[in-house]
Amino acid sequence: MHDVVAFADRPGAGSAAELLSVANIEVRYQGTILVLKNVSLHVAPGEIVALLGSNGAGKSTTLKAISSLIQSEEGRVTEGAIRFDGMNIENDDPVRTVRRGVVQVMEGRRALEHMSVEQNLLVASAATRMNKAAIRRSIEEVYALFPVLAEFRNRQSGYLSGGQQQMMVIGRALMTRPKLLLLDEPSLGLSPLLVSTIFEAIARINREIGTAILVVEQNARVALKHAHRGYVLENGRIVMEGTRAELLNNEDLKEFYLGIGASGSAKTYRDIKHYRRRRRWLG
Amino acid sequence: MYRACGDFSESYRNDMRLIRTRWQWAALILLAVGLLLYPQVAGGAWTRFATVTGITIVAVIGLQILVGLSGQVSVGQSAFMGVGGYFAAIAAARLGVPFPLPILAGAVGATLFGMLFGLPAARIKGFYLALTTLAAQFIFEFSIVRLPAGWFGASAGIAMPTPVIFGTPINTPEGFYYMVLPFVVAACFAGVFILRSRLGRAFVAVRDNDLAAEVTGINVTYYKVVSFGIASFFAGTAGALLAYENRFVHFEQFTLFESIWFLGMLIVGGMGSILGAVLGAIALRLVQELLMIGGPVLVGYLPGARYDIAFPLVNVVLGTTIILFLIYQPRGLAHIYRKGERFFRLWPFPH
Amino acid sequence: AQETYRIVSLLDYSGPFANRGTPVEQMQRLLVDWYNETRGAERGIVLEFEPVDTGYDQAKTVQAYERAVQDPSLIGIVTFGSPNVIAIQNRLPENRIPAVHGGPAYSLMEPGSWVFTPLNDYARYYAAAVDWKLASWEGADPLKVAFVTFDGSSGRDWAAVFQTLIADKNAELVLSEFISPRALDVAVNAERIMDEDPDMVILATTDQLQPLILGELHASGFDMTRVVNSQHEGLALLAMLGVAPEVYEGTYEVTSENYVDQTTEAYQIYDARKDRYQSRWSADTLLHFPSIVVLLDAIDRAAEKAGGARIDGAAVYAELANGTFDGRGLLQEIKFQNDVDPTLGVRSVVMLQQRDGKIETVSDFLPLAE
Amino acid sequence: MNMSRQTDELLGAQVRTAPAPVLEVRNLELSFGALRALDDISAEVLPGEILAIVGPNGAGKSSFLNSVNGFYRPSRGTVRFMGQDITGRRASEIARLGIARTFQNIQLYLGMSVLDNLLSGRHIHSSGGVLQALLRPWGMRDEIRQRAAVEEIMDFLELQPHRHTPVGTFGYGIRKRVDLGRALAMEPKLLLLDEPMAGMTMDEKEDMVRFILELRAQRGMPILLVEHDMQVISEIADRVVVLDWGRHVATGAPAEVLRRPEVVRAYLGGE
Amino acid sequence: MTLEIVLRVLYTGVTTGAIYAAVAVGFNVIYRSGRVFNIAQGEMVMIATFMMVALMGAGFSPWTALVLSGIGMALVGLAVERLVLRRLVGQPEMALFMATLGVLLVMNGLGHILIGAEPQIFPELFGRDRWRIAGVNVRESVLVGTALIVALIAGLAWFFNATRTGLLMTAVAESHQTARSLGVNVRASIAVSWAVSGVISTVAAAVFMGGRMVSGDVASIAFVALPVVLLAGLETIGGVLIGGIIVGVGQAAAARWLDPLTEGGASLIFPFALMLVLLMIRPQGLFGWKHVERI
Ligand SMILES: Nc1ncnc2c1ncn2[C@@H]1O[C@H](COP(=O)(O)OP(=O)(O)OP(=O)(O)O)[C@@H](O)[C@H]1O
Ligand SMILES: Nc1ncnc2c1ncn2[C@@H]1O[C@H](COP(=O)(O)OP(=O)(O)OP(=O)(O)O)[C@@H](O)[C@H]1O
Ligand SMILES: [Mg+2]
Ligand SMILES: [Mg+2]
Repeated sequence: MHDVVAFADRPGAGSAAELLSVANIEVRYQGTILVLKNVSLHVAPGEIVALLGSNGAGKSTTLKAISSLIQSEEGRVTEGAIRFDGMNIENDDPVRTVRRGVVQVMEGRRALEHMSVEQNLLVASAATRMNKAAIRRSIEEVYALFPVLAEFRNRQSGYLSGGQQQMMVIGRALMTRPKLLLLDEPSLGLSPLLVSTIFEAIARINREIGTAILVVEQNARVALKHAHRGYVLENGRIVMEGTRAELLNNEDLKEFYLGIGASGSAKTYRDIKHYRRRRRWLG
Repeated sequence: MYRACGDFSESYRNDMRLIRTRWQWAALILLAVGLLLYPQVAGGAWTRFATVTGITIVAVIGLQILVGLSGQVSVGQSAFMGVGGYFAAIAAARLGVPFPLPILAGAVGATLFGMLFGLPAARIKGFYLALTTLAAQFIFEFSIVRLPAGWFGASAGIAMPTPVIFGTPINTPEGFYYMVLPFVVAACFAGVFILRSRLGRAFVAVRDNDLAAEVTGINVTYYKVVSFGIASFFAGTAGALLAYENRFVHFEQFTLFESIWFLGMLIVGGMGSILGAVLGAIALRLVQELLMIGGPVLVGYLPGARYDIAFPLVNVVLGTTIILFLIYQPRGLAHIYRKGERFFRLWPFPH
Repeated sequence: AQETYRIVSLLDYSGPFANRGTPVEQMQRLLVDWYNETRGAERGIVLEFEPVDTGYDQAKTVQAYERAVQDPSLIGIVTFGSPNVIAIQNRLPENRIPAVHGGPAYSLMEPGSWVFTPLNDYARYYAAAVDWKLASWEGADPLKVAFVTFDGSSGRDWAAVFQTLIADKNAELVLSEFISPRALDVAVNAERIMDEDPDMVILATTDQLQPLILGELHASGFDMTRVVNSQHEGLALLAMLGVAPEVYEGTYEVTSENYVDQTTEAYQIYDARKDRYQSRWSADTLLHFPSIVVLLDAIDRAAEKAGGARIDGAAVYAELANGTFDGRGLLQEIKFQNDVDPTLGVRSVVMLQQRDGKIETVSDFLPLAE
Repeated sequence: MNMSRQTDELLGAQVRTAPAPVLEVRNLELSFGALRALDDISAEVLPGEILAIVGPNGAGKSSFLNSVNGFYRPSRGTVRFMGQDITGRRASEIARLGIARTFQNIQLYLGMSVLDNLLSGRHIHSSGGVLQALLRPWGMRDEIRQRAAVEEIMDFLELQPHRHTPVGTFGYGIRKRVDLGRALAMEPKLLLLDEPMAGMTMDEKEDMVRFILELRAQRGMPILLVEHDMQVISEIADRVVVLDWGRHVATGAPAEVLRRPEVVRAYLGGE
Repeated sequence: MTLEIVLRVLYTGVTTGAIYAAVAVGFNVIYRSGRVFNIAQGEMVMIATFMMVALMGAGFSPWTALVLSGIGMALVGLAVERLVLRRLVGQPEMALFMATLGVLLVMNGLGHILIGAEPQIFPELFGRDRWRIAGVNVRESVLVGTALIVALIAGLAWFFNATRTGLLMTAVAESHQTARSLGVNVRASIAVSWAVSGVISTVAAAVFMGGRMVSGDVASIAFVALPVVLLAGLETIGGVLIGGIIVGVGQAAAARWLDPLTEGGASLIFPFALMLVLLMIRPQGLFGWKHVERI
């Protein structure tokens, strides 16, 4: 199942230097709970990679393993290696990881709710050691990307709407000047209009700043619309990987993630009463 | 919680039973006999030690229901105990009510006082609430001293009459031991029953997630107030017993420090378990007693050391114990006990 | 043959009066050692002295007491604060062990008590001070008295008794002021005192409050010769509490202890041994001087009567109940009457005054009210 | 309540043509400081109906649910449930009357097992305070009854394999199901679901849809559903209420309402 | 006459309120960073007191002693953080609170061991003059001390709200995990807060103790200051000054007008009563953070 996929979609990507490579990692919580088994993935510079998978598959854990944020939940990478920009970063200090250029936007829109929008952005500039003017410029860039934020810059962030908060936390992550942005379910609980807004912004970030992005997303349709490649994680293992085109044509993926029935037409929920769960890749 | 394999429960009824194996029965009977014979072998001071520890257990079980079960931290338990002591003293000394009714009076009086301090729980949460119970301590002292001397004896306190049970006056350490023991046993059972009842589940629900509790029909305010009430009922009972045992009530007996100790007992014993409350109370009282006895001896061996080093050491040791438990055994003695029990029950075939 | 007995001292190494624990213990040790070296040696008696912490706490006291009475050689107890007395006064007769209390007497001491109190009720001291002042009072109006104490059980006890004692005197109690022991600032209390313009201010507070209130009164230009300090925070202690001498220059102390007089046997005993102990000749330790000396005297007399046979607590009790004592000259004569009123210890007090930085005796012995 | 049921029966014929609403909300108004979260909102849920509420983030959907079940106290308007005015009552009281709900950011007892979480939903169907607790040996029968009810729900929601596992170790999907299970354990007469399918993959959504449809088919349970997935809404909702900025935009059949230009502009966007 | 009384009440209220605020801000600085309610704050004040007394006893000048024990207390704070609280990272807030109860007991015991038997008076570090201004007895040491506290708290408020480091520490106060994910060094932040709190307790001790008897009971200042902490709110810095002044003035007024009616004690209860009433209206205190609960 682990096909070697050529990056047909991406001109020039080829086997050029990889930005991030996760090689056969195993992750455990509290020393015992094994969550990821032999997971490998990679992200090339300037690439958007989607990580799909059902609930509890270990997607968030994967991201947190890369950013080392699992440490605060007593998690550790117990096998394998994570290399970023040629350095090993597994089980590193999360603060140092941010300095290296890997930043994670955690699921659930973690606004620093008693601080204003602008203060939220300022906090994130801490890791960069930028000077005042550079910080100012970064902030203006974020405002340019998300004009709503400029409007609410002095508003207490806890009272923003969900969509605005999502924009803020993405903008905040950009303040650390990342080379790799890890996004965990950016569309969670957002209205359809906002989901597309957010993903368009993600695409713009990738296009205009050149930031590589690894995004975990349940909404496979939107994710695959923007991603160059993708992985599917089930039960702590990578069960599928491929380019956008390959994934979009995969029968399993179509059925379980895109909601396209075997007949090729869109499935409807009305006729799933007698539906039985089945997952070919687990069989 | 931990059941040996092969010991399947056949039905829900079995699943919910408190005592499951013959060994547990045997151990229980052994414990009962031991408790009954204890004063015969212990001598006066250790018998009294057991009595006071028993009274402490009653108060700490109450606090366990409030803190461990309902999640409302209180530093007022000692004051609630004081209220119980005073109400019992008024009933016994002023109104001449015979034993054991003054104990009920103490418990009820403390319950009312405690529920009063549970009321702010409707709005105030977390540390804010925990520290408002501090006010209970100050208000208790303030009121006792300032109300007319004819009520609570003001600054002089109230002397307790000797309790008479079936015509026998109780005035020896042994007598008090046997007087207090049934209350301690009853408190343990009551604690376990409450823990496993609908009420107990509601408390835990309130502790773990008050939004969820409210939406499933649990009136969070009501249950918070009730748990304050229950905790103070236990405290009041303990206070009344202590009044009899000390033969005197005086507000200076019920200090903030005592409340802090009670919380320490919960930590060392284990949060949320009645066994934990019992073990924690015994452990800390024992440490205190041993240091009081051993401290001066120790000082004797240290050249140049003075007595005033020996006694504050109790607090140092206690504080250290609490911290060590929090770091290395946050689930307390109860957890250690259960692990040990499991080991021995399965021995020699641990799987 | 040598007989060994045990004396237990219940005192505070922790709690609010922790700072007094060691000096008191040291003074008690000094006296027990003095006894063992002198008359004890003659009679073949060795007294073991065991101090125990009770932390100003009844429950702790009871437990310490129960431990103490396990030892059959226990023949007497000395106590330190009111919680000690409260905790053990009902238990002593059952165990047939007498106790001698170091502090002042309180109204909560019950007739028939086995606790003997060489000092008297402080309220009577203050009333005696009022009498002394009245003796030279020439004002047309009654003497205006302000009573200032701390907000605690002892303070309230004194205030209540004091009020009844001066009711029929040519004096008017214009103010009873209770100050919280935790008060950060006593300016308002000092103001209230001065607002009443009293002819006499009785200050009976705590080690913490006394310096503050004296300082505040002095700073406001109050006539300090109207101030009478309690024996508890006596003139000799004030210096140690760090009060500048000019602040309390002219103030008085009403005391039952003749501590200025360095010719008493009590002082001689102390003076000869003071280098070996960490104690001092000052209000806090002297408070507990008579109790241990009275107990030692009673033990000695009981042993003398027994003529070499072993004695017990009851024998010591009999001596305490029937004999007379004087704390080796530190106090005037004491004849306990516990059956009638256990608060009656010493029967007279004396007025001292701070003059030019020195303490002087300014009155004869004044009798205390019954 | 009895009264209204009687009148319902008397008016049987009429009821069939225009059934009395289970929930009737009139002119609801709710403010947080200067912010008007709900502005004159009216809606009703008919027996056996799935009514969906949609709208952009911050439109006031959750606030609406919170006002119905008593977490928020509306400043104006009335909420009537089965003919009874429940405006401004305590949430726990409303729960007792038969309104259960789930939360958009799941509220569970994370330390407890699935079984205990569901059992907590049985609170209103059991009785007993301090005294019963102390007389425990005689209260066992009730406990057994509660267990039986809960086991049934676990079967229905396919939670049996997880019964003794603490909820805290589960991912989103199972938690949402446990949350639903707890609501069902209350045997409600009206179910409020706040974004029950957020953060789920297509195939987990299918499970959830299946449960909802079966609930309706088997028990005729009226459901008030807040959800952002338009496919789900258009396929299972009987009617849709659209909110925007606390204001009512439209009500009607999903196929019709979701095509209206103002809804598309404010909410759906051109996909 | 009445104006004079009002002035006196204000003077007493503001100066005692400042001391409360100084103790209270020690609680808040720690709470903000680590979500730890350090109930042993009073014991920190006590240890600071003894450190200064010991240093002055060893012949250091008062100001040197102040600076040295400021450093010493920062180390004590760091030690507590390092030895106890760092090992409890991730535990529920109540467990951390209980741990500080343990710290309280340990420090209380050590304090009593350190006190020694001699009663000692703590010198008035900030001048010994006394003036009578508009009928109010004013002490130089109190005035300077109050000014020092106001400056300290104002400085802290500025630090937390306007400087970059302060902003980072505020972020830590909001959420450890979020702050960490943005590259903020959470551990360092918490450690700094403990050190700062140690310094604060030194200043509080120096001002509070001036002219007072040194004893183990000093620690109880924390319990008296608690109403200020809760009234102002656990997360505020500058707010404690306002809270302190409200409580201080209220208490002084109670001492002036209520105490005679209750034979004292009303002024002791007053802060608690005020706190209870206020919390019933505003459960997060005057300036505390209100969690935005989106259900
Ligand atoms: N702190 C933790 N301790 C123990 N187990 C954990 C912890 N965090 C996650 N897990 C377990 O690890 C597994 C993977 O969790 P993870 O959060 O990575 O899943 P996910 O794919 O992101 O799911 P979701 O879509 O629900 O966010 C789950 O089974 C979960 O129960
Ligand atoms: N407890 C609260 N305090 C202050 N404002 C609140 C509170 N709850 C909701 N709001 C505000 O009310 C408005 C409506 O919020 P609500 O949560 O009802 O929206 P929603 O439609 O459920 O949005 P979403 O789809 O993001 O869940 C928002 O602007 C929100 O910020
Ligand atoms: Mg996840
Ligand atoms: Mg919502």
